[in-house]
This record gives sequence, C-alpha cells and structure tokens, in this order.
Amino acid sequence: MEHPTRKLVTIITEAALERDLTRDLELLGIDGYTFSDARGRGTRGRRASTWEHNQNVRLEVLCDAALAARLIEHLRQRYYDDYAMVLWLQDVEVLRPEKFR
Amino acid sequence: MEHPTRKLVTIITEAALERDLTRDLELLGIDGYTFSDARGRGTRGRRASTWEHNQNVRLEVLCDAALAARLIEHLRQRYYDDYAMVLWLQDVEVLRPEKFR
Amino acid sequence: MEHPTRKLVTIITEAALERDLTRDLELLGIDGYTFSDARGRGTRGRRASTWEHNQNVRLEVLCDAALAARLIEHLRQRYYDDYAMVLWLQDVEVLRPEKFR
Amino acid sequence: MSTLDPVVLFFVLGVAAGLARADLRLPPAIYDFVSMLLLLSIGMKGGVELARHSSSRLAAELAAVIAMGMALALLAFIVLRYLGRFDRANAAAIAAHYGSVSVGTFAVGVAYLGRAGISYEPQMILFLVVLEVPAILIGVVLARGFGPGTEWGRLLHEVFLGRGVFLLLGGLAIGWAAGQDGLEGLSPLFVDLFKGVLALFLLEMGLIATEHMGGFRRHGALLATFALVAPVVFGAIGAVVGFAIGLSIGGTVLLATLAASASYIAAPAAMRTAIPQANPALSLTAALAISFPFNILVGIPLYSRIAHWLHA
Amino acid sequence: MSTLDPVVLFFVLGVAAGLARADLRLPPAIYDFVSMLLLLSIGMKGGVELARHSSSRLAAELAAVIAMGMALALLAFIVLRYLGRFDRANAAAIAAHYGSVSVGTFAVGVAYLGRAGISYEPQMILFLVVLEVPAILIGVVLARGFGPGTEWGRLLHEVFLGRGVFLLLGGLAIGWAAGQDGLEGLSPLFVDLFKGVLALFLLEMGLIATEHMGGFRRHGALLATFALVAPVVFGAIGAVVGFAIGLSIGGTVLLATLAASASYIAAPAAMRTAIPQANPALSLTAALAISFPFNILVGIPLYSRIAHWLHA
Amino acid sequence: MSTLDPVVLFFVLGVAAGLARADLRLPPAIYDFVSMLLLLSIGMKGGVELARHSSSRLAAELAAVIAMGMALALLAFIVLRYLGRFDRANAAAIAAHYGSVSVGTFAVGVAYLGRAGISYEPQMILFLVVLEVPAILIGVVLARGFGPGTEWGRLLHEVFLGRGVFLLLGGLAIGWAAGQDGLEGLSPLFVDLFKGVLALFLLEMGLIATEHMGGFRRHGALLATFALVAPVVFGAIGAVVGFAIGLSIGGTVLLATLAASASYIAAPAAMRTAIPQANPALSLTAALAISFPFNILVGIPLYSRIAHWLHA
Ligand SMILES: Nc1ncnc2c1ncn2[C@@H]1O[C@H](COP(=O)(O)O)[C@@H](O)[C@H]1O
Ligand SMILES: Nc1ncnc2c1ncn2[C@@H]1O[C@H](COP(=O)(O)O)[C@@H](O)[C@H]1O
Ligand SMILES: Nc1ncnc2c1ncn2[C@@H]1O[C@H](COP(=O)(O)O)[C@@H](O)[C@H]1O
Ligand code: NA
Ligand code: NA
Ligand code: NA
Repeated sequence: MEHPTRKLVTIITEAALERDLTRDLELLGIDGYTFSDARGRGTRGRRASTWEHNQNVRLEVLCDAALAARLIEHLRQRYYDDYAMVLWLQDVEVLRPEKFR
Repeated sequence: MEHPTRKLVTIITEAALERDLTRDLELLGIDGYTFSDARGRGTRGRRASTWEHNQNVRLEVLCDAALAARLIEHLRQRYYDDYAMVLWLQDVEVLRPEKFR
Repeated sequence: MEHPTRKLVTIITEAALERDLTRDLELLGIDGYTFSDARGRGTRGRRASTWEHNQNVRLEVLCDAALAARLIEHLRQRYYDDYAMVLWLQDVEVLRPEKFR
Repeated sequence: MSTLDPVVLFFVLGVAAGLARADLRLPPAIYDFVSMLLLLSIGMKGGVELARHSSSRLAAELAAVIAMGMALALLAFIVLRYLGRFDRANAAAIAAHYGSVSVGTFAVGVAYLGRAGISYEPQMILFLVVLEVPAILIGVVLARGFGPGTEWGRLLHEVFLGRGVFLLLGGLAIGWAAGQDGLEGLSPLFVDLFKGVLALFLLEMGLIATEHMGGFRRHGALLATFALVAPVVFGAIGAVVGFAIGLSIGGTVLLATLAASASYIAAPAAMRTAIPQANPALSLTAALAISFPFNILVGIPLYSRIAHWLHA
Repeated sequence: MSTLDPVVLFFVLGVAAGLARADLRLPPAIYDFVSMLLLLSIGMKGGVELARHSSSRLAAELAAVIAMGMALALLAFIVLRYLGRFDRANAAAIAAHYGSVSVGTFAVGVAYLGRAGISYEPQMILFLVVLEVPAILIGVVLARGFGPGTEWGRLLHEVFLGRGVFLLLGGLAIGWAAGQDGLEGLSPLFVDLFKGVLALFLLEMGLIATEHMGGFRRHGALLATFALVAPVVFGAIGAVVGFAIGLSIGGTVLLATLAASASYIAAPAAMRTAIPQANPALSLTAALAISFPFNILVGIPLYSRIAHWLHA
Repeated sequence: MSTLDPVVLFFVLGVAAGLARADLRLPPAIYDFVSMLLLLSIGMKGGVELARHSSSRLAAELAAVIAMGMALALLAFIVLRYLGRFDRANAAAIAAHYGSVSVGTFAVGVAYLGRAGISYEPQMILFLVVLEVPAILIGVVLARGFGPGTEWGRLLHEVFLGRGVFLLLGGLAIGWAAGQDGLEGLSPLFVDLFKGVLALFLLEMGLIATEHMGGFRRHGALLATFALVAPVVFGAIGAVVGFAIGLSIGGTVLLATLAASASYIAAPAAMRTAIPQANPALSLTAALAISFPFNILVGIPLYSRIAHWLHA
C-alpha cells in the first residue's frame, strides 16, 4: 500500500500567536491546519504556565512542497527573530492528495 | 542505531467520534492508541470552539502495515463521506516492535 | 528545498512523570522539548481519566542522533519496566540545525 | 416589564464579543462546568417540587406533551421538505432539533417568570426532560425509516445517557429523594448561584452563537425564515396545548417556550450519530444563531402575552 | 438518620453514570478546581478552630494518632503479604494507602456529623493532615528497607508538597492566622458552598470509581475482601484509639472514619514514585472502587454506632 | 489595621507553593474562569454605582486621569532609557506596563478599603478601565514613532477587545443598564463570592509570580530597583492627582494604587503584538514578581497613609 506524499510542517510557538498565524495561513492560501495546546522549553526559556502569556501551541499543516516552502519562508521572516518558535518538516503519505494542495 | 519500523497513522477528526473510534479500534484488534485534543480548519470549515459539537481530536495509532491498511480502509468506508476527517501515515522506528503488531 | 535532518523522539507516558522527565532531560543536556496532554490505551490498560493518576503526556524532543540514543537508553533503563511508556523515532528536516544539537 | 432581564444582557455581551472578535476565550472545561451546574440545578429544583405536590393527572399531561413534541417534529419536517425543498436527511435532522427543546431557553423563561412573580407547575421540568426524546426518534425514523440501518440501542443510549438528559434526570432524582430540607446545605451552590451561573452560560452561548452566524450566508434566507417563524408558530401551539391541558399561566408560558425552542445539546449529538449525512451546520445555525436569540429576546415576552390572553 | 445524605446521592449518581457509560465527561481542570476548593475549605475551617481553642494535650494526641497510622500500615502489610500472598512491593504499596487517609471520606464524615448535630474537636483536621504521612513512609521502608535506593528527599517533597497535604496545611495556616472574623468575607465561597462543592467532588469520585471497578475482575476476590474488611477493622481500631485519647463522640467517629479510609490523593502519587514496581491499579481499585463507597454508604454510620456504644 | 488581609495570605501561599515547587497545578482553564469572574464583578459593581450617582465633573476627572497615565508612562520611559540604559524597545514596553494598571492590585485595594470601612467614588472603576489604554499607546509611539510600521487598527483591537478591558467594560455596561435591583439575583455569584474569587486569583498570581522570579537574576539589580521604586513614586503622584481633582480619601487611595500598579493583563498582550522585539520577560518580572507583591503587601497601606496625610 503506497500513497502519494505531502509535506507535514509542525510548528511550536507562543500561544499568543494563534490568531495571527490563522490569518497568515489564510492569506497564504492554506485552508487546512490543526492547532493543539503545548508547553515546553527552548532557547527562550520555559514556557509552561497557568496563564496565556507563557503557553505554547502546536500547529500542524499538511500541504504540498511549494506551499510548505512559502509558509516556512513567511514564518522565518516575520517571527523567527522575536518569538519563541521551532519548526520541523516531514514527508507523510496521504489518502486524498487533492485535499492538500 | 537502527530500530525496526512500524506505521504511525495520525487522524484528525470530530471530537464526537472519540467513543465510536475507540470501539472500532478494539474491534479491529488494535489495542494501543493515543488521543489528544485539537482544533483546526479544513474542507468542513472551522472546528475550534468552546463546545463539544465543534471540537476535534487527534488520534495516533502505531501498528504494522497490514493493520494500518485495515484501519484506513475502515475509516474510509465508514466516516470519510460524512465526517470531518483527515489522516496521514508515516514510517517510524520503534524500540519494542513486538508491542505493535 | 532540502534542510538538514535531526531526530524527533516522541514519547507517550504517565502524566505523573512529567516533572521527573523534565529533570532527566536537563541532566542529559537536552534543553529543548515540548509536552502536551494525551490519553490512550496500551499494554497497561486504559489511561484516560478525569484525574491525574490516570492521564498521559506526550513528549517531543528534537535533537541529534547521539543525544536521541542517550535519551532512549536512559528511558529504557529507568522507566520501561515499571511505567506505561511508548516511544517512536523519526527523521525530520529542521531549519536551524544549530538549535538542536 | 419593559427592560431585558440582566441575564439576557450577558447573552448580548457574548454576541458582542463574538462579532467584535474580542479575545474572550472560554475554555471548554468551563463550558462543561457551567452547563453541568445549570442542568443539575434545574433537575434538583424539579425533583423537590415533584416530591411536594404531584399532579394526579401527570400521566395524561405527559402523554399530551409527548404527542405535541412528535407533532411539532413532523410539522417541521413537512415544511422543510416540501416547502423548503431540503433533502430528506437535512429536513429530518432540523425537524428533530425543533421538535426537541432547549434547556437554556427554558432557564431564561424560568428567570422571566421569577422576575414577573408568576408561579408555574412543578411538572414543567419533567416536561423539559421528556420533550428531549420523542422528536429525536421521529427525526431518525423520518430520515431512515424503521429499516435495519439504524442502531436503535446506540441511539437510545446517546439520547438518555447524553449529558443533558442524564444530568437533568439525575438532579430530578436527587431532588425528589432528598426533598427541600435535605437539600438545604446544597442550596447556596444549586439555588442561590442559579442566576449567576445562567448568566455565565448565556455569555458562552452568545459567543458560540456568533460562531454559527456565518452559517447564515451559506444556507440562505430560507433557513433563516424558518428559524424565525417556527418559534412563533410552535410557541403558539405550545401555549394552546398548555391551556388545553389545564396549566396555569406560568405553566402555559413555559410550555410555549419549550415548544418554540430548538435543542442544541441532546439533538445535535444524537443527529450526528444517527443521521451523519445531514449537515450539522444547518441545524446549529438555525437553532442557536437565530431561534435561540429570538426566543430569549422577543419570544418569551410574546408567549407570555399569548398565555395571558388565553387565560383572560 | 435512616436516609442517605444527599451529597452521597451525588456519588451514587456518578457511579450510575460510569456504569451506564453516560456521556458525562468532567474535564480534569474541573476536578482540580473542585478538589482545591475542598482542601482549602477543610484546612481553613480547621485553622480557625485551632486558633480558638487549642488542646493542651495536642502533642500527646498527635503522637497517638501518628502511632496509629503506622500500626495500621504495618497491620495491613502483614495481612496482605502473609495471608494474601501479595509480593512485597504490592503489599507495601496497598498498606501505605490504607494506613493513610482519604479527604473525601473525611468530608462526608463531617457532613454526616453536621446533619446529626454532633460536634467534634478542632484538631481532627490536624489529624487528617498528619495521618497522610507516616503510613507512606512505612510503606516505602517495608518495600525497600532503609537502603540507598530510596531518594528520601524526593519522597518527602512528594508527600509534603503534593497538592493534598500542601493545600490542607496552607488552608490551616490561613485559617489560623486570619481567624473567624478575618475570614468573614471568604465564607460565602469556602463555608457556604462547602456542601455543594463536596457534592460535585463526590459526583466525580463516583465516575472515577467506576473506571477502576474493572480492576476487580483481574485482581480477584482476595483484594476485594481485604478492601471490605479492612475499613471495618481499622474503623473499630480508630474508634477505640479515639475513645482512649479522650475524644468526644464526634471526634471518635471522625478518627474511626480516618482509620477506615484509604488515601487516593497523596499515597498514589508517592507510591508511584517510591515503589514504581507496585501495580497502581491494585491500590486504586481497592481504595477507590471498594473501600471508599463502602465507607461513605455503610461505614460512617457504623463507626458512629461504635462511637456511641463506646461512649455509652 | 496591622495584619494582612486574608486574601493577601492566599498570594503568600501561592508564592510559597511556587518557591517550594509544590505540586499545585492550576489548570489554565481555572485561571481564565477566576479572572473572568473577577473582571465581570468589578465592572458590574462600577456600573451599578455609576448609574446611581454620576459625577458632574466626570469628563474633567477622566481627562486628568488619562493625562496622568500618559505622564507616568513617559516618566518611566525616560528613567529606563536614560538612567537605566535600556534599549528603546524594552524601555518603551516596560513603561507601557507601568503607565497602565493592574486589576488584581486594584481589587486588593478595594478589599483593603472595605476592611477599613472607607468608601470611594463610583467612577474609580471607570478610571481603572480608562487607565489601561493611554500608556499602551504611548509605549508604542515611544518604541516606533508614528511611522507606517505600526498597525494601529490591530493594536486598538488588541487593547479594547482584549479580555481585560472588554470584560470590565461589559460588566460596567450590564451593571449600568440593570442597576442595583436588576442585579439582585446575580449578587450571590458576582458580589458575595467576590472576596473568595479574589483569594483564588491571588493564589494563582502567587504561583505565576514565582515563575517569573528567575527573571531577576538575569535582568539584574537595575530592573529590580526600578520595580520597587516606581510604585512608591507613582503611588505618591497618583495620590497627589487624586487629592487635586477632589477625590475622597478612599478615591485617593485607589488612584494612588492604580498609579503605582503595573499591568499584567492588557499591556503584555499588546506589547507582544506591537513591540515584538522587546523581551516580555523583563516587563513581567518587574510588574508581576516585584511590583505586584510590593503593592499588595506594603504599597497599599503606604498609599493609604499618604492619602490620609494629604486630606488631614
Ligand atoms: N529541541 C526541541 N525539541 C522539541 N521542542 C522544542 C525544542 N526546542 C524548542 N522546542 C519547543 O519550541 C518552543 C519554542 O522554542 P524556542 O524558540 O527555542 O524558545 C519551546 O517552548 C518548546 O516547546
Ligand atoms: N491540510 C491540513 N493540515 C492539517 N490539518 C488539517 C488539514 N486539513 C484538515 N485538517 C484538520 O482536520 C480536520 C478535518 O478536516 P476536514 O475533513 O477537511 O474538514 C480539520 O478541522 C483540521 O483540524
Ligand atoms: N500502539 C500504540 N499506538 C499509539 N499509542 C500507543 C500505542 N500503545 C500505547 N500507546 C500509548 O502509550 C501509553 C502507554 O502505553 P503502554 O505502556 O503500552 O501501556 C498508552 O496509554 C497510549 O497512550
Ligand atoms: Na421545540
Ligand atoms: Na486509613
Ligand atoms: Na500604573
């Protein structure tokens, strides 16, 4: 069983950015994504708290390689310097490739 | 360090299906799985809300390729047409392959 | 677009271990990691409950292969026999490899 | 009473927050907590009252009320399917929502009567529980017939053991078993805080309602019209039934309110299971984004007038 | 008092929901919130009382109570290891749970006395806190000896700074420092709502208890027997100790209740850390799915009889 | 009044838990719930009072208070940038926090006056809302000028529709519209529980404050000194302004408290959006880990003395 592949981009960043990222995704033409809550630690210290200023979210976007590249480039320019943000990239098999441009 | 590989199936779907999926998994003979809460957007619109009717869950199942194929086939037949559902598939290395048929 | 790769270690285990794992990670020299809440089922039964004694966490660590091997070895020795724990390993592409030793 | 009840202002605040995209996140856990308190409070109150004075005609009244729920679901189906040209699944699912009832609307009705100093029969809370069920069953039959496709056991489980009906029934049982005196120690939480908890619940419903208002544009004027007209017609029917079975003015207002209201707790969950091909956004937009606000802002005072007029 | 306290009915409702697989999800955040309120309320109440009339014999009483906690843990261990043929780790872990105490059971005992109009000594709440500790330490020593394997610092941290003991002690300190008058503004939340909050807590415990009932089948009749007999025997021992150190009837009932109860907050967390090879399902099934319901349904009235009989 | 208000003891308990690394997790959902109740309660109280007696000089007072907020932010910026040698972005961000206000500190001030039996003007709550805004705008202008880089629309949205200002304003509107009588049914939740809810909020703030205490070591004595001195100086300025615009003793204490306090709800969110290159740890450490405890433990009594002295 072999399925076509797409890119899965996973981003861990500040919870306060959820709303902004949602807008960015839509502007980039990405209309499928998933958020969940997270906490952790990185170069900007521990982010694991009771309150909103110090929580993380985990964002997953499944899309084709070109869109993934545009998304990553956007995040790098807009957020990398000033925000806690980590991201990684994987190839995954999908069932309905037409859903994930 | 090389470990044996298994399939990791990740499914994002409606929170209301958690109970049904649990039953399905058990009927399929899959007795290891992980759920977590999620929210997002896809072809069936935004699913990110205060209330249960509009939330997602994220289900991860680690199993061998045959079981993964059966699981995916089941989901496709039973849920794809009528429910918000996205899934992807990866090969991952595991430590105790005997745990994940 | 090709990026350097690192190992992503994903661990699902008992929520009660979060504090201990945090300490272990720091002792192992791993200073980037992400936790999120999870629930599920495995060889040690169902772990999906209202209360802390029966919940899971999901831990993700992005690091180089050597550190990943040390982490896995530590977990195997210290927790595998007595705790509900499952882990898997993937190669993922990262943007700033210097962040993830 | 010309001004709005302050609890309704909380709904308005929630809608304002939603429309203005204010950063007012209410965690799902808090929604669950607040709605649990509300359901238990209402149930317990009903149980206490039922234990005190039970109606000798209860069985007959229940039969009438159940028949009404079924008739309303059927009526809604016919209108949606033949006038509205909705497909069978969607017409049946929406009909199930409108034949069933909304606990939040009922609670606002109770608050309305409380402010106006009008009393009502204890069995109203029993009617609230009972009315959750028949329309859902009718909806499933309308969509799928009695064929083998329906897992009736699972559906009944979904309905009776969903959080809404279960907590109402559980509260009812506890209130009935413990009685007024037994519950004294519990009244600071379940009685005194009732209105405050209802206010928080309505704030959340306001936020959620706006999430579903987008559904409007997509599903068109037809659905919106139905969602505005059905409450008035069903409310009038409910008032007539209430009057006919001999309810007091307060009871008549509440039965009209129940008839006019559309479920957004039990029915959506049951429909998702039993009629998965129906689009849940249609029912939720209609029930929550249109009929619910209409009922608590305009409908309840209207049904009160109708009830007074019938009893005059 | 022949009927159940209504708060206990909430436990029954939770069990019913669990057994019927009702869709009654109580988010973990709400469990944390409700149990936090409960622990702070109990602690504050104790602190206020302690500040008012402190017992001159407090030190002697505390010594007796601590000795009792250790003795009960030892007794449980011997029975489980030599009669029950449990392995060392599991016998020690279960023994630690039964030598320690349950805050929920204590709270139901307090509600029971309140309904019966029986007063009790303020230091009971201090005993509740104090009894969380010694059995846990005994359990660890029984399982592992005094060898270098045990990280005692970490274990003590786990025990004293776990949420249970910490919030009880914190509440105690605040109640003691502020006194009755100082706390007046806080009493609507921490006093008036106490029973309501306890009801919600018991509803949740009912749900959780059923999750652990499955443990039964697997761990057999032996464990179930222990979980039913231990409370009775330990309760009787607690009553005798209470009588011997001169407690009032109310105090005797509560010390019996403490002795009979098995911890499910502090002990499980500490045992998981200190005796990881013990199977936590065994202790939780016994403590929560059997002894806890037994105590709040049957045990407390029984210990009350014993206390009355001793004081007669 | 020599002893601490018991609500402040809850803050101390939270700090103790944080420092001792006690296992006291308070789920984010509970923080959201408790702070929502607090904000609504304060707003509603203000609205009721405003509806009763509105000040004829309100416009003039508001102008003075807004000018004060701007002046304080400017003063803080000058000190941080030229004395403290902070870079422009960080100096501006911290200044915005200190020119703005803290709802938690205000609530402790209200509790302090309540205990002392001192009344205050109803418009104080309006000042609380109003003071959230100007300092934030000043901070952004100081950091970025009026250039095209700033998305003002988004910033204003962030400020006015952030949960803090929105819930305060919403509560104010509801209180104003419903009036004392209208809110009667809501007072068990929003009035009677106020102090208890404040206690829980302070417990959480204590825990959160300790999370930020580590920031200390890294950001040095300079910031710590600022965070201790600014409240005293700003408090004195606030007291003088309050006296000058003719506030009562109570009003003067509260305006001093507002001036002395630093925002940790609206400002952090707005700064993160508008001045992303500023390190949020600096402002939060200063505002929450130093100035907040200082104000509720030492500051408020001090500002009360200043107010009494001015009015003597
Ligand atoms: N090596 C890592 N592995 C997994 N998650 C990480 C890692 N580094 C950082 N993170 C997550 O990404 C967030 C932001 O990281 P940073 O920008 O390095 O502060 C952290 O709070 C963690 O949740
Ligand atoms: N491209 C995507 N990437 C990541 N998650 C997605 C994507 N598309 C959909 N999802 C998630 O899957 C859920 C169901 O998707 P759908 O069936 O397309 O409505 C959404 O609510 C999202 O949480
Ligand atoms: N095959 C699997 N796929 C995904 N998650 C699993 C699997 N097996 C176990 N888990 C998760 O890991 C936890 C511990 O597993 P175990 O140690 O097998 O009890 C479970 O509670 C699940 O959340
Ligand atoms: Na209806
Ligand atoms: Na015991
Ligand atoms: Na200020």
